[in-house]
Amino acid sequence: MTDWIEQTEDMVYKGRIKVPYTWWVGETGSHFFATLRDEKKLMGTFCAKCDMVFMPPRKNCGRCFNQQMSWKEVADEGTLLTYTVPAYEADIHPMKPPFAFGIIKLDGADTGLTHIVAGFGTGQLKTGLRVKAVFKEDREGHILDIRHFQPV
Amino acid sequence: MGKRVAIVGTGQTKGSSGRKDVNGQEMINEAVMKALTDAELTRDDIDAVIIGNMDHFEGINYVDTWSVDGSGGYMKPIMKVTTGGTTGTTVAMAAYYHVASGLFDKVLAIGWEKNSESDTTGAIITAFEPIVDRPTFAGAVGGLALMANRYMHEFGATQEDAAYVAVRDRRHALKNPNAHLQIDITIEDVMKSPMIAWPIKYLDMCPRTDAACAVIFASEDYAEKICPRPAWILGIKNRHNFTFLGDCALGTLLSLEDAAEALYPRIGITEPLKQFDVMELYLPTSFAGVQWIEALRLCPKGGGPELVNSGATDMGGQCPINPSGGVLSSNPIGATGLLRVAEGALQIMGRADKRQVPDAKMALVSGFGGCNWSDLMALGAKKPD
Amino acid sequence: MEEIKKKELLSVYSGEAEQPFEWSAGKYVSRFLVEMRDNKTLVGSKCPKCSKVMVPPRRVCGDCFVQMDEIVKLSGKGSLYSFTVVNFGFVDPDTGLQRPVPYTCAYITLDGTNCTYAHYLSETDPAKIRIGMRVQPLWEENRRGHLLDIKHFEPIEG
Amino acid sequence: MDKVGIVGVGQTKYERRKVGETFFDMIYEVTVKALDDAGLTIDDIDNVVTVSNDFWDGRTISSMAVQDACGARHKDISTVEGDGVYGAFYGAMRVLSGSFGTTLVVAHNKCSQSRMNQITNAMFDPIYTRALGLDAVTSSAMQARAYMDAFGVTAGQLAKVSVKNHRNAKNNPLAQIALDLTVEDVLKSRMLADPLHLLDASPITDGAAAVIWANETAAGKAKKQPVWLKGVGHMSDAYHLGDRDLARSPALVGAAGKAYAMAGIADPLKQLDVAEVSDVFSYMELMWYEGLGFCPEGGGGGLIDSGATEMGGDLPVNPSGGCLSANPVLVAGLARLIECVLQVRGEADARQVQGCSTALAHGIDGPCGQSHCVMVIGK
Repeated sequence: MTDWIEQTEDMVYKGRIKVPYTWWVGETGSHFFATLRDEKKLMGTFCAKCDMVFMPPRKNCGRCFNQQMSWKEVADEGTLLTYTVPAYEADIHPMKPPFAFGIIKLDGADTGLTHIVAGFGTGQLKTGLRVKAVFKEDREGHILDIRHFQPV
Repeated sequence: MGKRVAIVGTGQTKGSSGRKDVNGQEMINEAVMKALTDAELTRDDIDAVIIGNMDHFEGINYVDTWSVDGSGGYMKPIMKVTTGGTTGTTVAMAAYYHVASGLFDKVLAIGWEKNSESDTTGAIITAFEPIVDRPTFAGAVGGLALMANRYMHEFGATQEDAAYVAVRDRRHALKNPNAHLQIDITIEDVMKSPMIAWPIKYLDMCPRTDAACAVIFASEDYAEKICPRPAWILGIKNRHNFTFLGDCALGTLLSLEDAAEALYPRIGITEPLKQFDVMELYLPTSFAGVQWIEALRLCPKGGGPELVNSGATDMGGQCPINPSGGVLSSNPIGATGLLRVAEGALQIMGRADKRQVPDAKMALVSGFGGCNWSDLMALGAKKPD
Repeated sequence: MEEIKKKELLSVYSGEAEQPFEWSAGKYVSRFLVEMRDNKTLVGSKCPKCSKVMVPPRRVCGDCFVQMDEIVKLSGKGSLYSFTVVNFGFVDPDTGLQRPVPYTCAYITLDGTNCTYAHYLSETDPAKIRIGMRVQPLWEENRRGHLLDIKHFEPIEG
Repeated sequence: MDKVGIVGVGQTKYERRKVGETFFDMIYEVTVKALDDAGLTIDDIDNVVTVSNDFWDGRTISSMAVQDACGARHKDISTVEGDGVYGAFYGAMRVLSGSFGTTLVVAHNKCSQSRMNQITNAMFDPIYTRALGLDAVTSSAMQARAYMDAFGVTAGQLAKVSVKNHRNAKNNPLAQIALDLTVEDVLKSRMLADPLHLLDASPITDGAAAVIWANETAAGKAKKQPVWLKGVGHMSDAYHLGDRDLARSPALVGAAGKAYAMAGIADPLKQLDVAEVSDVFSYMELMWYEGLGFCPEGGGGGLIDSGATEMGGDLPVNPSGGCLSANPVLVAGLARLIECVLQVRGEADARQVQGCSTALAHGIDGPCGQSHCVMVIGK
């Protein structure tokens, strides 16, 4: 009775989920992106209770739920906490190799910012490397207004 | 045996067609802070966090881990549960079982959605089987229209019968400051509104809403210490029957009938209309408001229009339905079920302000979603035996 | 939070991003699609316990929790169980584009089955559509093993 | 805590691509297997918890695909979107609540149907991180680098995990990739994202799994001796990668601490007989050794060098072959738990750890093991 199961060809449906998303950045994030776009400055938020400057900024402190965060500008330069160089290409990558992903502790911040590192020489990448933001010319209020970080 | 469980605090953001001023985590945090304030607790008091939404409305995978800055889940147990439209009630049920298991005493349940961030119907269609169900399906509006049409065919109900519910729930919403839609409309307004999917007109349908809701559940060891009049969970049941849309009969909401039949005997309900003081039901269309109350045995099959038109379900009636204004006034999908639970709890706790049903002692709340699935939860002022 | 000087509210847009999938139909829906493509025939699966015939065919009877081994060929004709005429615009997630409206989404009880089957109906004027009316499929000439190998269902006499 | 135990388990074979099967087909297979294993029928199942992920499945209510396949009609049911260990935990809670005598927990995934890069990219915040293009591989590579730099762990030590687990898989007929490898083979395999090589990473896998929990009364009806839940804990770290110390796993320390306190475990290396931990990438197993207290912080490399976690060592880790030999995401956690059940029952055949009476299953959620769930089960 189940012979037909063996005999039936396996059909595969090639489809997709293509739904457009508009993510609202919110007042806090909008201030960060507008300042990045207009002044090439990176704004973190400071929790006085935890004595921590968060980058990217938070409206509330996720650790103590302090709702009274204050703005604090952090440097566009910092220290590489970790990194990796992808050895494969993928549609999701914003640029062609060679480039690295890195987590950068900007001077004045207590948390690391995840971003792209490029413009490095062979063997140059290492934890602790000093890197600096390279800004795009035409900035639109987006995380990739920082084109990438590169060694100082 | 398990612990008895009560709701001791609730928080919700005001419904909006687009919360551009906050991102998702920030909106979640607003609701959480309100719930903590309501319960006079802090983040430190919370033993576990449960959160849910529908992934493809905001396009975020692993919402439980993504949301910890807002939810308070940092260095705490977190879990994501999700079942579509029933997500909010699913979250509440998960919070109940967390506490009832005896493993957690104070648990925070969160439901949220920012429907402004995508195309709601497009995203809902992805819930269905991609090869056979998706090509012709028109999302929740389409599915609910099919059900409304079949119901009218089987029982002779009219569009005007349904319109009464559209008017009733919107009128109730006028007294709920958190309701998204605050509109005073007439049956004529509903009948004249644009036909979006026959027989559903614009004003027969719920809105798309951005909002979050948070509810705190506590064990019997803590509930009365936290809250002077906690809302005890008397019983919960759910039925998520069916995988394909075409398997569901549409003249009645079978899953709700099934859930009610399972729930009522467990908590001594024989005459639901009399025994419950208030109901807060997941009614996403006006037609659901006449049809689905039949599945809850508030009236005989086909008797929905008569019961609703009698005024028995209005504020001041025998058993007011949807004092909050219901889903027809706010529909942040992942939060919608939890908002029903929160409203039921507010009524029992006596915290429903201008929309308070006097001396509400027993409340029934429901969730709806998926493949015409149903969730039920009964809340009461009296601690269960 | 301290006062923010710019009250501009920004957003991030996903653009043309999409997620591709290769969904397996499984043996049951594969048979369903192949029969449509090769034989212009709709098939269902029959439960050995309760004898219900379900379409699309699937491996398990939900009521009985037993495997359904028998495939049943259907005439394709059926009766309209319910319908809606869709007027509002929305994005079809399979294309990323607006799905053309109006269209009629019909749930049809195919003869010999115990459930309903969703497809398009040719008529889009609700006044001309009647629940219970008889319908049959209009097959496409070029078929590829897809639900839309049937262009739509259309009303028939009797 | 009242007693709750596992009385039935079922798994599919784990394969690169089950082209002829749907989620529904796989869930039916494992449900029937778990029922047969327990000697129960679907009527003995009081409620169901399903585990699935909307992104991987390409369905925003992914659980809708499997209701009838797991016999859930006319039963209470819910869905956990997370690793299978969390789903199993929720299933156990529902029994402990007193509402149900039994819970069936099922999980499915067909990772072959979607693109891993895009699916895992979607776990990153769309405002600040997603556009950078990170996925599970590159984010984990950054964690591996941070871990190695912090404690001087070497690529060769990472490779030893791959060698061990792929070898263990040879004794597991359900595993997808069973290989005899050398450390050199791993280090010579294609670089994915430094320091992670292809053989440091788990494969793309299709599969499903099921377990049945029962309370003491309901367990009496089952043909298998229950394997009891002894302790359980879960906890999440911060979300943004830069908020965390990626070289350490404080959330795992917290989750394990809770599970151990419940189970009365003071010295896990001695008191546990088997551990099945989430080795989605080789380095993770070493990091989790530390978080689970099998060794001091920074001692993961030394522990693998000592051979203690090999078959025949003090505490064999991943006798099943782990995620490195089959990684149907989400299902993986349930597979870890099922291996523990088989080990405690003495049913693990060629990979049986002699005298196993207590075992630990572990699962992770979110980027770089942000959230952990630890479960201790035993006789």
